[in-house]
Amino acid sequence: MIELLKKLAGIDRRFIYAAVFLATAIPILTKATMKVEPLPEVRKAYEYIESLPESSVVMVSIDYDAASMPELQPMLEAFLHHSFSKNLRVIMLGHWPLGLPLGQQALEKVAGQYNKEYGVDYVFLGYRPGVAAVIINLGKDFRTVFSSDYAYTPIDSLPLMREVSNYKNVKLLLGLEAGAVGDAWVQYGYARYNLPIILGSTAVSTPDYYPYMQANQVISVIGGLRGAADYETLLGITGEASIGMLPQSVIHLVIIAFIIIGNIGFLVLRRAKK
Amino acid sequence: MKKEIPLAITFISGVLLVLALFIPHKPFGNLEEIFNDWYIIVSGFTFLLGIDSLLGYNFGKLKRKEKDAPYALVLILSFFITLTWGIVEIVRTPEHNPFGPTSTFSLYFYNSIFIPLQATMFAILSFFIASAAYRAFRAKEINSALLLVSAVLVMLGRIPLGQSAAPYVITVIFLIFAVYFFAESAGVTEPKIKIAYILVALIFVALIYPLGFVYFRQHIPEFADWIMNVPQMAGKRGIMIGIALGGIAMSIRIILGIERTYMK
Amino acid sequence: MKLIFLLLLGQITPIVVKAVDTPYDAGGSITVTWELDSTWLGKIGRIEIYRYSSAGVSDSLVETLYKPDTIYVDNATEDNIPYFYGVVVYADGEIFGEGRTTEPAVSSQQWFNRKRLSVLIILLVYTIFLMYFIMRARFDKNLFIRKIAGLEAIDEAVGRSTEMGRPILYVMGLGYISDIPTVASLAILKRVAFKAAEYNAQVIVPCFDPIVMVAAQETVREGFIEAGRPDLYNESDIYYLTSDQFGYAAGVDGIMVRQKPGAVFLQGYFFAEALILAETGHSIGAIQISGTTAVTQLPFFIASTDYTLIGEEMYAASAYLSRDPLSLGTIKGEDYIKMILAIIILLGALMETFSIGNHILRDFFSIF
Amino acid sequence: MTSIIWTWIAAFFTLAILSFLYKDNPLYKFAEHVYVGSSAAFTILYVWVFDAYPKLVMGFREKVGMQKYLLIIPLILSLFIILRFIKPLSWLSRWSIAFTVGMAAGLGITGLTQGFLVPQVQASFLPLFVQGPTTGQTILLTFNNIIIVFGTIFTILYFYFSREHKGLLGVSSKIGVTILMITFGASFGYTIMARISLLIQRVYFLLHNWLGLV
Repeated sequence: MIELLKKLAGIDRRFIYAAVFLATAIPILTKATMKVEPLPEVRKAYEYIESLPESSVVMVSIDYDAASMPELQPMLEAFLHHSFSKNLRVIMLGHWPLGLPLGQQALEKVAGQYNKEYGVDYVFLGYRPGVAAVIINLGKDFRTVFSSDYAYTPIDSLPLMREVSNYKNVKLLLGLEAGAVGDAWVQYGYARYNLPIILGSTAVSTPDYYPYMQANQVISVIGGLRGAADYETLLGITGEASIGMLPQSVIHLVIIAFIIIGNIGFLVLRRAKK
Repeated sequence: MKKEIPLAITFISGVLLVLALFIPHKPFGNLEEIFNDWYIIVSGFTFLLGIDSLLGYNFGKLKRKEKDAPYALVLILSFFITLTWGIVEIVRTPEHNPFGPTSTFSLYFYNSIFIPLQATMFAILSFFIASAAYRAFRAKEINSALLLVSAVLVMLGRIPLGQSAAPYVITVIFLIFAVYFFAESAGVTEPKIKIAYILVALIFVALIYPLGFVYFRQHIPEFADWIMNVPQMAGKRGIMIGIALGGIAMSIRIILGIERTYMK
Repeated sequence: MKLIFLLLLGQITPIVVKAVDTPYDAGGSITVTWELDSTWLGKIGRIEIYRYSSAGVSDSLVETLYKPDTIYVDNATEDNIPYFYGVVVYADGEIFGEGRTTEPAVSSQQWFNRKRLSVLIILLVYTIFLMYFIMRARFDKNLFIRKIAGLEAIDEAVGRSTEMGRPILYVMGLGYISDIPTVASLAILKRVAFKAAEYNAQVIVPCFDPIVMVAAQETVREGFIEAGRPDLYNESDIYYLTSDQFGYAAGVDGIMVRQKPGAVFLQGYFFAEALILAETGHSIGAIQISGTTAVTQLPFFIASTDYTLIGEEMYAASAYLSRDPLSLGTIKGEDYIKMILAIIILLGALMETFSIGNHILRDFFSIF
Repeated sequence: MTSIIWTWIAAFFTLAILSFLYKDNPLYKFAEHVYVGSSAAFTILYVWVFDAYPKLVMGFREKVGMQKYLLIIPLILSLFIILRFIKPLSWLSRWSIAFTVGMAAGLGITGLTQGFLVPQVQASFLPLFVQGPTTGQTILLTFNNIIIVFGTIFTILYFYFSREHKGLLGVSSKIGVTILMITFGASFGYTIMARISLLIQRVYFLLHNWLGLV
């Protein structure tokens, strides 16, 4: 018995790796989700989008890249599901050049599921350098920044864009933020043009954005994987984020279990040495 | 001369940037921006040195027919294929940008090779974080016990299942501590210390219910936030002030030419 | 002109508008302020700001605000030209209020940013302290520096690695040469190279940045020369890998598991790859000495490596290792400032507690 | 069809990297060398498209007067760096390095003072007694501020180098170490969640996009 307990202090790392892998894979395979009461700020964001009249124009900004994809991509997909199912029209652009292909992928995937037509129901503008300048100039006139979309189609040949001249025609901006672009959206988009903004952010940068919500400068902030899962719950879909919530909990508990086991072994070993 | 001129360059560029902080008047006002642009241009050119080194190293392996030679070839090939692919897309795409949405480079290379490699390498961290926690979080003495306990409590506070799991985790940890102190007391002859050990063990047992089942079951997320916002913040602030003082002193040593390992 | 005409009609509320040169800047900017009655707040639709350089020149719209702001910074002025400003407030599409400046505003550059006075004072005091102790160090050669465990262990790690017949791996992290921790890391690298040359051991330095690679090559060569073994120096042991964070981590992991270094040094600025490197280093059984000023990565180094230089300890390392009296002098100066700061923090807290001095200390330390 | 092939390629590289966890093997070695080689090329493309081209080429095209001619300085510094290839002139590369290091030192001083030192010290000026709405709140808020103020001071004193840690300094630096340990434990625990999100995403990719099991 004592010998067995001593062994607990030196478990092979591969055994730990296997446990972590299984703790991730099994909950995902079972597709089990956790009943979690959505955070009030996520509910507020959801209700704002719900309240938009049909065929309103909404805008989404891709301000992240592959490293923050696990948290923000599910948020983007949930937002697109929400928008297209309510027949809102979507304009996508972004400030992180390497993130745009990720945004485009999701846009085309979800638009395909709802049989939406490019140029009529959604538009992908792409990237232009200069964060603050882009945001300010869009508020004056979209055409000063984007004379054409990502594929060099003049934007006036796109039916959707013919109705959009500046932020006045846009009912919402969803900024998906892994860095500081969210500050620029608030400082220029909201402060100068009263653009209604919801920010979706990585767990790490969420605390930086909460003050904007408290000051009513943004409608709401959706934070991290938890926020994305809450949004999916409200939409009634089981996406990557909801599926991720159970493995999150399970792996944390598995790690705690290993810490405890290690200490049992360690303490037994230390007693035995004395 | 070979040494004096570089030292002078370091001194002048350093001092100018410090002055620029306090002088908005031209040409100081936008000096930081100008220097940054210069730095970006210079560092762009230094990649020639990098490529020379990387390819030279791997061509060397190939020439010497080392055991790893086939892999060196893989590296060289992937370098040139990627570079060529990117250049082709710079020329071909209307926006002259291989990372743009119409580029096959971003569509195939970036999405199906680069991202999986990068994201998986990043994801490996979750395995390593588990093995590091298992190995390093041992209650060797009071400080390492505190390290362990604060980590576990913050973990519990972060997850949705934390509140329901907290009472049991606390029970197990405290029972271990209690058993350990009981076992320790058996080996002690001095009656005062013996009683102290037993008392500590009893305190741990007594705390299980009020702390675990009453307080943490309800308040573990708040408690985790408290650890992050109060003691964690104090420690972090102390480290940062130290880093600032040390970094400024180091910078002054560099400007004055006292610290010059980088160019001997 | 339009404005004056409308004002003559007398249907609009006059607004007081003021324009001044934006203070402490590089010119080209004028700050315009105006007053809005609090009873209007709900009604205001937009505010238009006009600028006219002198009488006779027609006014031009410079900005439209869609919020009831009372300040606008015009960053597009030319210096030394007088400007006048007009502000028009619209409510429900109708002009509601209007006003213009009576005095011209001229933008200009300033020679000193007064808002940064406290930063200047703090820096000056600190520099004077350091200079004083550098001067003193010329005479007082026996400065005491407490033991720093991670640094004491360097020689031992190099020695043990050599005994096992294994190379030494030195990782400089993701910092560029323009990051101070990287320069600090070079100082430690020099000591490692010196010791390695004495023991006739190989030092491998895979690099993330080409300039850092060049600097590392120079440093290692210098270390070998100082140890009297320039013949052992091999430049191709210090090479460039890639400037992609995880590509670099993958490459260094490969080096670790294949070349099996006996000692691994992780010194410099690190991001998330820190733990990947440290855990792989542990799995091959190497002695690991880490050090970084990246606060977020310190916990992982503490958990996973044998010795860690925490933040400032890394900066002290170069002085500690070189034993150069001038460098040691700056450490002494740093310590005095540390003591003074501790007292200032306590003093500031007490002043806040008992509301003494009207936040004078807190205001001194505010930079905005 | 092409998309299926690319999904398989992505899955292959994912599994190849994961296989490293068991031990080093040819699959990992292959993926690692592909990664190092292609990412080196990737950074060069990135630097060209987003840094060098806009700053240098566009700079020469769009800037006027002094601004334009100033760009010759970084060009010369770049040339010096490349002179490392010519041994007799390689010492000139030190000039370029000297510039970047000088820049580091200058920015280090201003950045650290303004961004770290002054704001962090200022944030520590907290009242050591806070009147809350209830007695419990008063005790808690007061207790928090005391911990932050003294915790910061003791941690700073841990980094005191030029005196033996004995006596009063010994006690305070010991408390400093304790605070450091709590700090490290807490931020370790806090980070785990973000890391696991990454793993979940990879596993989801394998099970969903590749195998279609979920």
